[in-house]
Amino acid sequence: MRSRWWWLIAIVLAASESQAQSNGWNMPVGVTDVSSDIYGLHMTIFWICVVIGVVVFGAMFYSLFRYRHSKGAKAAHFHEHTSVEVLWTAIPILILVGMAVPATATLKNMYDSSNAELDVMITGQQWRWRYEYLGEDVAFTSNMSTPRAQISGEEARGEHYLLEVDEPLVLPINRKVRFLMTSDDVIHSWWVPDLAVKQDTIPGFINENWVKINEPGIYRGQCAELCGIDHGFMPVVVHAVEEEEFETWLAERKEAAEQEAMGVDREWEMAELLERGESVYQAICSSCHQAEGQGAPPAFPALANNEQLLSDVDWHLDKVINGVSGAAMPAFRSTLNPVELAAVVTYTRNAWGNETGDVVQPSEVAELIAQ
Amino acid sequence: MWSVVKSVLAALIGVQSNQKREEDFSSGRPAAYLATGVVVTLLFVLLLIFLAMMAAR
Amino acid sequence: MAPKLPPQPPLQHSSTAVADGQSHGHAAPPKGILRWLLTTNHKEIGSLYLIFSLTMFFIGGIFALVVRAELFQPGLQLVEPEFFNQMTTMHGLIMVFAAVMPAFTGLANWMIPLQIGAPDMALPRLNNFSFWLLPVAFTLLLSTLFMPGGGPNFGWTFYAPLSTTYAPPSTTFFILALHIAGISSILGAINIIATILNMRAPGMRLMDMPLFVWTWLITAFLLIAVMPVLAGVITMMLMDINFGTSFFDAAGGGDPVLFQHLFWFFGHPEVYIMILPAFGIVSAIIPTFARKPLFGYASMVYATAAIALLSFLVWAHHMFIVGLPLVAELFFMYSTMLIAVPTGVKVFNWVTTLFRGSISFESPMLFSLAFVVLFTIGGFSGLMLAIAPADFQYHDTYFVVAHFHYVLVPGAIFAIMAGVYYWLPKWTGHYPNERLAQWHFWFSIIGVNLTFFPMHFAGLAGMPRRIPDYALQFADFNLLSSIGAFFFGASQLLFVLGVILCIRGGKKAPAKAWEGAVDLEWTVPSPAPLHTFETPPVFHRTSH
Amino acid sequence: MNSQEQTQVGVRRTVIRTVAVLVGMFGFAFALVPLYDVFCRITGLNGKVDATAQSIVHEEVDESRYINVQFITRGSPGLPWQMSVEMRQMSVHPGQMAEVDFTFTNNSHSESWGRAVPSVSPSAATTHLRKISCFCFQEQLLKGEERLTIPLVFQLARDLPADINTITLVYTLYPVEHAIRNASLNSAKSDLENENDPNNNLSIDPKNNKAAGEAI
Repeated sequence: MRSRWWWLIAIVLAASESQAQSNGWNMPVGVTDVSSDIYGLHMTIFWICVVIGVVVFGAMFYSLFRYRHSKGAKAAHFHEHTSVEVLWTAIPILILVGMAVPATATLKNMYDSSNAELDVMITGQQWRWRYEYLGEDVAFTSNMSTPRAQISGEEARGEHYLLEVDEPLVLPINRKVRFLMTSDDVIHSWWVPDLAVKQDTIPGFINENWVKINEPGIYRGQCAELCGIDHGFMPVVVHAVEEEEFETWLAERKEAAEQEAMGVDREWEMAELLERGESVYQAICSSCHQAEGQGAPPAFPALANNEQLLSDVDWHLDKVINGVSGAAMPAFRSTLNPVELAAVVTYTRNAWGNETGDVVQPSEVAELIAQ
Repeated sequence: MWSVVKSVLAALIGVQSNQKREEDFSSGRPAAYLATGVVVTLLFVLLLIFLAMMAAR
Repeated sequence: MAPKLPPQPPLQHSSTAVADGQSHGHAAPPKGILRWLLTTNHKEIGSLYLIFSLTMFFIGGIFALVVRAELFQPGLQLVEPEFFNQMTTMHGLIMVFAAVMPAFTGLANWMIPLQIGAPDMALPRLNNFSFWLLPVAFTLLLSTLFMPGGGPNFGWTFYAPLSTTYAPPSTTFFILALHIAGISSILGAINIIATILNMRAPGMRLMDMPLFVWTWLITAFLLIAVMPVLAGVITMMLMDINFGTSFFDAAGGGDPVLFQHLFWFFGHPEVYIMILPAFGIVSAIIPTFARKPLFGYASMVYATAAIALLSFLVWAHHMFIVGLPLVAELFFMYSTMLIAVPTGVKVFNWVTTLFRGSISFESPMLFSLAFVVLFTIGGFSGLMLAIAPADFQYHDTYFVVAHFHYVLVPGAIFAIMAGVYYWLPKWTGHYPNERLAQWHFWFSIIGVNLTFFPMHFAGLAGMPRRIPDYALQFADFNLLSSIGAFFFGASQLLFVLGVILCIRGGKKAPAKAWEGAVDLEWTVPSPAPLHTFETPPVFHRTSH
Repeated sequence: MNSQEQTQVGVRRTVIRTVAVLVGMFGFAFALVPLYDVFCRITGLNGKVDATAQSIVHEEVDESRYINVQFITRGSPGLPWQMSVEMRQMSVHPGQMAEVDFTFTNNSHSESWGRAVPSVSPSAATTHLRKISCFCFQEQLLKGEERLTIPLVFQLARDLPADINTITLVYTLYPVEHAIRNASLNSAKSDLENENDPNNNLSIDPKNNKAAGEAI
């Protein structure tokens, strides 16, 4: 009975092997040389296991069937046979050596991140990814864009439910890209199955990995290391594009960053700030402080009707910009730009029954950050 | 001495005949086996480290 | 030690002196609850351990069902992510420290003195103490769920800094509970080692001991070696949280990766602590129902020792993606792959024991055979996980969840159940209802595979572990797993029913309850009287 | 009863031995912390850098190789400081001594303690990086709105593995908790002595240091 499981997977996986991309049953072949090497190792060791399984379970079920007590089988009394034992020790060792050789070669290749053409710094934050194109002045944060209403079931779920972000990481194909990975708070793990890159991001330490994508496309993954409440809602989306398209994109991003910086200098209307602030709040703050600012004490204090917050705008700004040491509140000084910071603070001070009427201008925030 | 080493190696891979085991357990020198075991384990670890370093070059 | 006997094949014992307990001037035990609180009798303490373990198995099981219910379909329906994380954490902690480990200790308490012909454990009062620490520890641990901020929510591996800087306030109690549970395991291990080394029946040498005793002896040494390391790790956590040290905090010059090294230096041998006694149980049952001596007894002992030794050299295979240097990755990959060799030897030995036997399929045998097959499948996925480059894809996915549940549920837990069905006649004097036990077996085997087999696919397809909600392509696998989990959970009620019925009555069992059974426990009457082997039996090694 | 007494003696001996092992293993767990540190420093595991100044080794500059050295600075919650670096990357030859200025700014109005924790990637390069002078060797005090520029002086060893051509140095600023500082009285004291003129202690003139290196 039980040995048929093996035939089942064998058939299923044989079927899956004929397709290049993951069909949702097996490890994806992926779109890098490393990922297809890993897929090859995976399938080799899998088939080795299947063969061993067939032999061992075959012998076992043959014995179970052939030597049934109910059919009057008489037990033999042998209980050792040194040469057989030596043989079945030696054969597995040979198989293992055979496996270790290609595995070692692949691993060495994965560890060689030299001669990269582009460096991207990936920073894990509860619960989003920050990407910086080193030396290019382009940096942004990537948040899950699946609406909370889809999670709670109030809205129909989209095709890429939980695997979609507001700003994907854009990478050129055919270029070796080096990732430098670290974290601002707890350990996260950046994973995209199609790229076969999974690496822990560790606070205070830097890890390296690299990728050279062969085909343009959109590749999705998730945080793989438990990192707190929203661990399940921290997707990674990589948009791999042709090299020229990447250059165009990069230039646009640089320009947009300058535009945004200019917005800092003008006077903003309260309504504008409230609108911007609400979207920032829902994307960034609501996972801890909750959608209605009610919080989840004691870990996550309420913002609605929080007296200390409402009475002291400087204190409020300081906490948002600089974070709270030793608590879950991160510093948003580098994650959000001055416009976003001003907007979210203004929104918080004027939502859910908080009626201070305070308006914080982006220019004030910019001054606080720069000083 | 050689028989001690052989027994320890046999233990390492987990194959031993009853007869040989009887000899070992009646030799009355558990310390010799323990010491050899420790040495063989250390050698084994060093061998693995050596292999890993060679492979990593 | 015993005088030297001429070399002869083992495993045929007879006992001349079987004490009939009750009459030997023991003070009447206290009545009611005090009797159980104060008992120093290995059989009663063994029963306490087993009852405690079964209770915790159901509590941990309910936590698992909360998890599976939430994962039944995409979206958040039943619980918040915060509570979900507490459930996964508690499920792991309870199952490891309160269900599997105490179950094995309970079996050891009951069976080791009976199998080596000792009147009791070497340190009976300590035995009582180490049991009663457990309810204290786990009441404390479970109470953290009701504390402000909730219970531990950082996974049973409690990686820093999620479990230190970012942990809920109840973490201090979690650490305390783990300390108490750890002390209990350590005391239990000391007791077992002292018993096995000093209290064997005259004539029984180490290499004459049944494999359950052998595997437990090695397990106890593992416990002595690694539980203090766990104690050290959680003490460092405690200091980081409450006394401003920074062992694991980069801000103060510490290193979060150090936590993982220390944890897995404990954690990997811990995994073997949960499986070695299972090897022992299965190695007793398979020869009994194949009516043929165990193939390669000496090899089995040596392989167990080899596995135990190797378990100290492989810890970083849990950390292949934390950014270890290449040399370290290679070292831990090679050493991990080597574990397949002694483990394979064990499986081959069991299969060869069946070959040309005379096999019958009572419930203990069914569970043991399922153990061999399904544990081996767990071993195969373990071998796949050992390949470091491939582990970059497997790591922290449901493939890993499938792997360790295959070695722990149809591995450790099936072996425990096999042991319970095997020894129930000895404990109660009645055979368990075989028809009920068979239903339990078939339901369990369907439930286990339905629950855990689809997890392989979910993991390979890219589903990370410990997430409360998942992308739509994982929906079918999770649906199957959830149905399987509830089916498996419900079918365990048959086990409880079977045990209760067996205690209350059933077909009377003779001293030697199974035709092919050979060890010393089958020489005392069924049910085993409260006091046995007060005069040590003389252990004979007769040839076939 | 003789055999029973014998058993009791045996049990006691076993218990004493196992308890000794227990105590040893508990101690071993704590011993692993410094051992791990030493191990990391020897092997460069984890990019952990030696937190003490090394002296320069006078060796011939290998002008055939250019190594790209990147500098990345990061802030952290709870410390209102900004850290910036004069240049994001520089090219150096193995054996060459290089210097780069880092600027620390305290944006708040009150003084606070901070510390820059270094990490190097790839980790294989760690043991080949000699830091002659670094702000990361100790905690620093910045008064409200104070700005401080401190150089990092370093040298790459000539035996840097051939396959390494880019080295990334990352510094993460962390606040120093006063509780920790008070616990380590000695270091606190020496820090206090330097309070008035951190420059004096921290920015060692590379030339002096070079001389010291030669003397050794």
